[in-house]
Amino acid sequence: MSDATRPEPLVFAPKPADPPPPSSIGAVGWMRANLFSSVPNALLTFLGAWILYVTVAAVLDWALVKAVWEAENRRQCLDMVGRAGACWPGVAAWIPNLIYGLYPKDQAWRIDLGAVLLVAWALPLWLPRVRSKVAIGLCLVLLFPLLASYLFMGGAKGVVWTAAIALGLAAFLWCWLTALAEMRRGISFGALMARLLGARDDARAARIGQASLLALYLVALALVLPLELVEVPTRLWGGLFLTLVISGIGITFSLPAGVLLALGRRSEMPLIRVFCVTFIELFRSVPLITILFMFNTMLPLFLPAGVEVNRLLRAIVAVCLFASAYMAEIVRGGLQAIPKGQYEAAAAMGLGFWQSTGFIILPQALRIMIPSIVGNFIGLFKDTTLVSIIGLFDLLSMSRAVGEDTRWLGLFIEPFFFITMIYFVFCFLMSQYSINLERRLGAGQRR
Amino acid sequence: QQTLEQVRSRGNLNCQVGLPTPGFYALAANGTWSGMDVDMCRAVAAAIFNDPSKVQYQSVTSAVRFTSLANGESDMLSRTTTWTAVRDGQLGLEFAGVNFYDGQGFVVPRSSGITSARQLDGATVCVLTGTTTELNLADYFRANNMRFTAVTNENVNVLVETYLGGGCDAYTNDKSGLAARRSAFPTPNDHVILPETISKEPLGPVVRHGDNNWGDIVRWVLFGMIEAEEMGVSSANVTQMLQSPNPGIKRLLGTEGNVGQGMGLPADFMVRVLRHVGNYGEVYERNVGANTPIGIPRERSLNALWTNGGILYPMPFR
Amino acid sequence: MRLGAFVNDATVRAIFYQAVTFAAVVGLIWYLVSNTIANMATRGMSAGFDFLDVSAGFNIAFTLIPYREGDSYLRVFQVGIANTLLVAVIGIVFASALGLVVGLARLSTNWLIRTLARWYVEVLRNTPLLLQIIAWYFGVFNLLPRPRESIALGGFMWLNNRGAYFPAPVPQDGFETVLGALALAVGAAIAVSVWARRRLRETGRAFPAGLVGFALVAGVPLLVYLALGAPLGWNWPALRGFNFVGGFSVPPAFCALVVALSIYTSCFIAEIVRAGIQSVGHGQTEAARALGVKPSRTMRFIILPQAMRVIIPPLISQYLNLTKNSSLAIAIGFPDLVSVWMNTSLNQSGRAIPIVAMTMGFYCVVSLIVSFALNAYNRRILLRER
Amino acid sequence: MNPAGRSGPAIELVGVSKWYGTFQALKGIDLAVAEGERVVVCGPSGSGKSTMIRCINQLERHQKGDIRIHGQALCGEPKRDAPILRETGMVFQSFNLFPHMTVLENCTFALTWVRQMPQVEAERIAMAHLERVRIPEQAAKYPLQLSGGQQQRVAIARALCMAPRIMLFDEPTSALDPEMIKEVLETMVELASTGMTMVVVTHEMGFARTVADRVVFMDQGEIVEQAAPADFFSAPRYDRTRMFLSQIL
Amino acid sequence: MNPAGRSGPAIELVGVSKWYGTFQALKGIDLAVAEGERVVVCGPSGSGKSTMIRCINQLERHQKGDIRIHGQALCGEPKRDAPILRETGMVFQSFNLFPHMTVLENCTFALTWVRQMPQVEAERIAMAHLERVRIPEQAAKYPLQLSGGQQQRVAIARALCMAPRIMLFDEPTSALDPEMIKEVLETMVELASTGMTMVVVTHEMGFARTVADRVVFMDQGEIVEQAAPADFFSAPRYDRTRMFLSQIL
Ligand SMILES: Nc1ncnc2c1ncn2[C@@H]1O[C@H](COP(=O)(O)OP(=O)(O)OP(=O)(O)O)[C@@H](O)[C@H]1O
Ligand SMILES: Nc1ncnc2c1ncn2[C@@H]1O[C@H](COP(=O)(O)OP(=O)(O)OP(=O)(O)O)[C@@H](O)[C@H]1O
Ligand SMILES: [Mg+2]
Ligand SMILES: [Mg+2]
Repeated sequence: MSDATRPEPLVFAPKPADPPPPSSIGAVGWMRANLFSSVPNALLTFLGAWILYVTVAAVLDWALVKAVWEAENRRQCLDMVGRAGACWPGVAAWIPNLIYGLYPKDQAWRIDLGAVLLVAWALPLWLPRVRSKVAIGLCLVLLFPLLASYLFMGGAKGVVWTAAIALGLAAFLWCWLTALAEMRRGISFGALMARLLGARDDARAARIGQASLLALYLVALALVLPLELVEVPTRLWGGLFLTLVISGIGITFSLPAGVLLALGRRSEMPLIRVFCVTFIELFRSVPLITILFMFNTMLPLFLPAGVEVNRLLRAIVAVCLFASAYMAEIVRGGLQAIPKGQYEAAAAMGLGFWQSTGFIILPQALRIMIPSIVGNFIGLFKDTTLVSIIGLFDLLSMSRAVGEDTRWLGLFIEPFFFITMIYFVFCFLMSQYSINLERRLGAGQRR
Repeated sequence: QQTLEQVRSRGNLNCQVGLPTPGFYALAANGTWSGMDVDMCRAVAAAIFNDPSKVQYQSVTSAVRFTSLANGESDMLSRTTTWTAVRDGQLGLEFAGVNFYDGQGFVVPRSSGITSARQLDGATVCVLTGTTTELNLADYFRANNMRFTAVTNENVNVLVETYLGGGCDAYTNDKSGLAARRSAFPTPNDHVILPETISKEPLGPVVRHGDNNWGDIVRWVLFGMIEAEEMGVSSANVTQMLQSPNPGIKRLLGTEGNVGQGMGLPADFMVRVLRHVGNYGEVYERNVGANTPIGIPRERSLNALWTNGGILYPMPFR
Repeated sequence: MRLGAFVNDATVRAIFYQAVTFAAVVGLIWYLVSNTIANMATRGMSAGFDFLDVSAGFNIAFTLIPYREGDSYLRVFQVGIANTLLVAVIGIVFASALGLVVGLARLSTNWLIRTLARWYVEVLRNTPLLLQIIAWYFGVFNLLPRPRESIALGGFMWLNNRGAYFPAPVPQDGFETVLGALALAVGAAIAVSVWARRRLRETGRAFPAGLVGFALVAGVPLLVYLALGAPLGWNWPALRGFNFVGGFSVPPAFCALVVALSIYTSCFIAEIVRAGIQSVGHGQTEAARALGVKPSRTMRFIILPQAMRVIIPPLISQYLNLTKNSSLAIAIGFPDLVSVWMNTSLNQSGRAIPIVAMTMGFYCVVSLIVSFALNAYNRRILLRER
Repeated sequence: MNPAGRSGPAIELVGVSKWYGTFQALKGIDLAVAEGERVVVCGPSGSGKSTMIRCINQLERHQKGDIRIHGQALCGEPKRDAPILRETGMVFQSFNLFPHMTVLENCTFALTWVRQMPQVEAERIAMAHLERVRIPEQAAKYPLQLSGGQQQRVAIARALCMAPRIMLFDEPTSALDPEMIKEVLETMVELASTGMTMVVVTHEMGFARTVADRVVFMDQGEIVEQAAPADFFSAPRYDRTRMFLSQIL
Repeated sequence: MNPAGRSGPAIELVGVSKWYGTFQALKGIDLAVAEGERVVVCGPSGSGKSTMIRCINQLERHQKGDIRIHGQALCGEPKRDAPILRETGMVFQSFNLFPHMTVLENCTFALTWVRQMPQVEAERIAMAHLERVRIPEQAAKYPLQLSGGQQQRVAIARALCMAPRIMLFDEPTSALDPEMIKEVLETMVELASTGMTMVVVTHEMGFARTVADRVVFMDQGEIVEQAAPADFFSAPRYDRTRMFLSQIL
């Protein structure tokens, strides 16, 4: 059939779109669809609004409207508003303690510096065009503690510790130099040095790269050697700082331990499997508080007479073991999500067990696990409140000490409210971050 | 000598106190400790180092205080601990004396109209757990054939809040604590402390069992402080008193004889204690006396000197 | 044989690794045990269970099973377990109900309800449970009126800041007969529902089996009860002296604990329920609607059965979490196992090792039982899948 | 045009408009499908085919215009529309079988719970329809154990069990592999031969040629043109239609 | 028969048996593949084709019989078999690329970690092979950003990078859409023309006809018949083979 026999086609002109009926758009439409779509729905709306009003208004009234902002001691607050409004000056006076614990306040800059270092170290992970993010992240997790431990504890540093601190500092410098080099030139720090020094061949470039790392280490060592910090015993650590230290160590330790336990649980060697399963199930089935109790009262019994284990360390050991058991289950979930074909492909290419686990399986599994890991971290962070029960001066214990201060005797609700807010803000930000990550990862999986 | 050597080589004294409690081991917003029991620690440190600040305070819950001392974490325990036979005999502890005679009492709302503990049959009582108070309370009610319901907690503030909210009819604790707590109530005058004292609570510093010398040091620092008050030696006049002809004072201040020698302390260790910390009376007035927020009057109380009608009776310093 | 081949043999290597692990674990345990024995000897502590029949001597604020100050430590242990289980069971019931409601509210078409539910979850999930328990205790239960101004609920429950009071039943002679009648009625109700289901299958006519069953279960024992002249006394709580006396009561700490645990756990359950329901594709709802099935039946027969497979495993682990979290009772002094046993008893008796071991043993047993049940369930739904 | 001899069309759409937010997905659709007529709807992706068919079944509520099924208008009130909508059965692109029920239970479920039919009777009917789509031997299996083609045939049987007088199909074959498409289309051709009213959204032009009484072509929420398949394929009137046909044939 | 002029076959299976639990998946397979020979293995589903090819590569351990690669027997001990197995490369049905590495990294990874080659050298080799399968421009992308056909070609390049003398393919095209099958088969034909020893499990009989030196037909864990493709397709000797061919052609 040829075109000649066909009539000239009509041209299809689409109708212009009408505006939707007013009741289905705009504020009215939105309210009809979302608040008053039916009678029960409308009732629910009123109920919800009422609940919202009652709770929020009561809290605001106490915490802001009727609150006392300036007073010498609690008696003055009580004389002004009784207990109808919050008495904030007591909390304000204790804020340094709530944050740093009994850490000597003239040394508190060390904690601040530690926090700044941590943030600065993590910053390149969010910068675009930085390629060595994995290396920087690993450095951060593994080597930041070296630097931070001395910064926070201070005291005499032996040869080994000095070397370790210098390693931490060198790693920090390397991370930033690499990040800068990659952002400006798109090449790593070593390669940049090689290029600046005009290396002619690859072997020479590699050698220059190594030499520059060594030089960096020497620089760091030179910086560290004259550094002298007063010792601050861990029993003075407390407040938010302590809470962060415990949960931070808990998470960094539990990740590798959890990986090992999870691999052990999947191992084909029955004894190792049994050991890992027993450990995981035992620690997962009892409350953290009993583990803390046990370590607090029994660890000294377990160790030879005279060996004294720092109380903070005991709590940290308990938290680490507990967190590892949970992490092991998360990792197991991640490992299970990796298709068998990945193992087979790795085996077919001649990779051994540790190579295929370390380079093929774990990187993929970890990526899937990130949201759960963040979730675990939130849980751990909240659980650190339990160390107050064994008498460590974490945020919660510190908030109780406010009410034992002779000036603020009995001030109990306000510091409590204050630290609840701190916990909420931290946990909420983390959970939002994890939800975000989950969404991004989900999008990545769908190409 | 073991503990003393450890303390000397460490360069400071590990002194265990409790969770902050006004008057006895209070923590201020600037992070410093003060109080009766804290001064006990400072006195021992002063005796050893001539520097009362060489103390590391360990603040531990009452639940683990004895373990923490027994396993060597702390050198002495100075935290309103009641001297009982079981503790002294079975827990591997040694009581070094009494620095405060206390007794358990009750506080009730004035509006309840209660004037005697005998009227508390059927009441709900707020009581600290893990302490002798908990056991005394049960004993008292059983002995008087009365019934009660206990509201227990480890945290005094929780109990006080519960009491103030009406969650219990009475709050019981050592009377020293009751007065201080009452003073911090929104309306102190609406509450009364009942006259009964239902237990004997001799509170004092504790050391590990087995190191007698260390026990002697703590004990005689304590006795020395009381003796000093009895003899009228205080931080203000201790320098002049070095010239005092009184043989008792001379022995106390080490200008004659050498009491400290046997314990591994210098002869003038009490001079150091008195200069830096003061005598018992000063410590008392500074921390819990009538002019402090705690406000426990001393006259005619058990904690007055035996010469003033109390039972503070230091062993002779010779 | 050549050593190299020996070392390279996978089986030999596996045995070697296992032997090393085994030796390390056994060595560690031996080391710890020997240290402990030595330490206990020097401190004059004893590890035996002989203290269990010693009189404990302290008062316990709330006991589900009878207890007096003179009772033994073993009894204290039992009291602790009973209290913990009570909190766990009641908490689980409330948490599930609340979690379901909030989970459904998260999916509501009403924006305000959806948003409120979201913030309910966000706020409560992101603050430590310990703080929440304390907050409930002081923020609500300690603020209830004093005994004299108790809130009377329906004339059989009183609420004040000392707790909640109910009348306690006191069975008298002949009450066994009523119980027997109850058992018979339950049997009859089951028979009716079986018959009704068969009738529905065969004739398509529904029979109100639920209603009839309820009438049977409620009515028959009631008739027998009345016929026998009401052989059940009630111990009514009465305001005498300081407080209500008699009846059955739970202290405010219990209420605060149960409420806090239920609410905290309900956030996690809500998220599980939501995820479970969302895991059932929208297509299922549409297909059911296209067949003319009512929304309520769609939920019951189509959505929930499918969502359940996704919901059950994490739900069970939340139940376990709730049970474990009940140990935070210590913060407000409710005498659960950890508080009354691992804290008070340990303190007063000083027997750290047996007490810690018994506490952990209890939690392990609970967790093992639940895990077995869960695995059995998982196997069953796996079978149904294919 | 009206084989069953009844008065009025089986489905009638008058000026039906539908908005998603401010986006107008249907722009005043007018369409009448006579009893026993077989209409194939085609058009480019996003032209509103699914939306239209889902409006007929009230899975989406339209905001303007009227939809009448056998002369009875839908009012948007689920309770009152239910008896009218029982006349329609729907088959989805992604089958939407209930995976936790066997094939037989899938088919009897609505019969027992909506029609209140005795189980035995329901099973008889279900088996009859499963035989009609030629998979009676799969009755005891679960949907996920079947191939895609078999699943779609179960979905058709399930819809048929409710004895609808109108069947709506929304791209019933587009999620299937080529061999399976064949078996499902054969089932549909057989069904058409029984004189059932059918509205089929599909791109299978072979099916349209053999079975359809009319082909409706949609674009941008409008019906551009409709014609008997012979005319539609040989002499489309609009340039838009021609372009579309040149692409998919 | 032996282009490389070496003695002995490239692959030799003698009486190889394999059990999964009590189920015998391979029943004493005897097969010799000469250097440079291209063998296509076909047979119904479950006949043991995959199992055989995976035994050659030791992804599954056989329990009886011997497997020799270039005359060296496999002993089942990973460490000792590793150098022998380096002679083989494998391409899977589901590609099994590493999704967290770029295409280039996928190819260089084993070179650097198994062959301990400098990165630069490895990248040079990888690019050469990516060019050979004609996707050098995709080197910096991640596998999930590629189409199935492209992914399979990357998988082939990745296997080739290790310079194996034998390539094993397990249904390399069965997860692909028709157009993509074509591009992968072309790549394989090209590869065959270089004289590489190849064992290919496939149902693509067109490929078998053009490329294979020999077609092996398996059923129920046994080799039923093997012949040059011309003979195999035109005159199968067994009825089992005939039936199979009638189904798939
Ligand atoms: N739930 C919805 N919310 C918003 N827009 C929608 C929704 N469903 C459909 N649309 C839009 O309405 C228009 C018509 O969609 P419809 O699904 O009816 O198209 P279609 O013709 O069936 O296309 P296809 O062939 O891809 O299935 C599209 O532009 C689509 O993006
Ligand atoms: N891991 C295993 N465990 C138990 N049985 C298995 C396993 N892998 C394969 N089998 C069984 O061994 C037999 C041979 O399987 P194989 O995968 O080699 O078949 P195939 O010829 O490759 O089939 P297909 O064409 O479907 O891939 C089959 O009956 C299969 O069910
Ligand atoms: Mg569509
Ligand atoms: Mg196969």
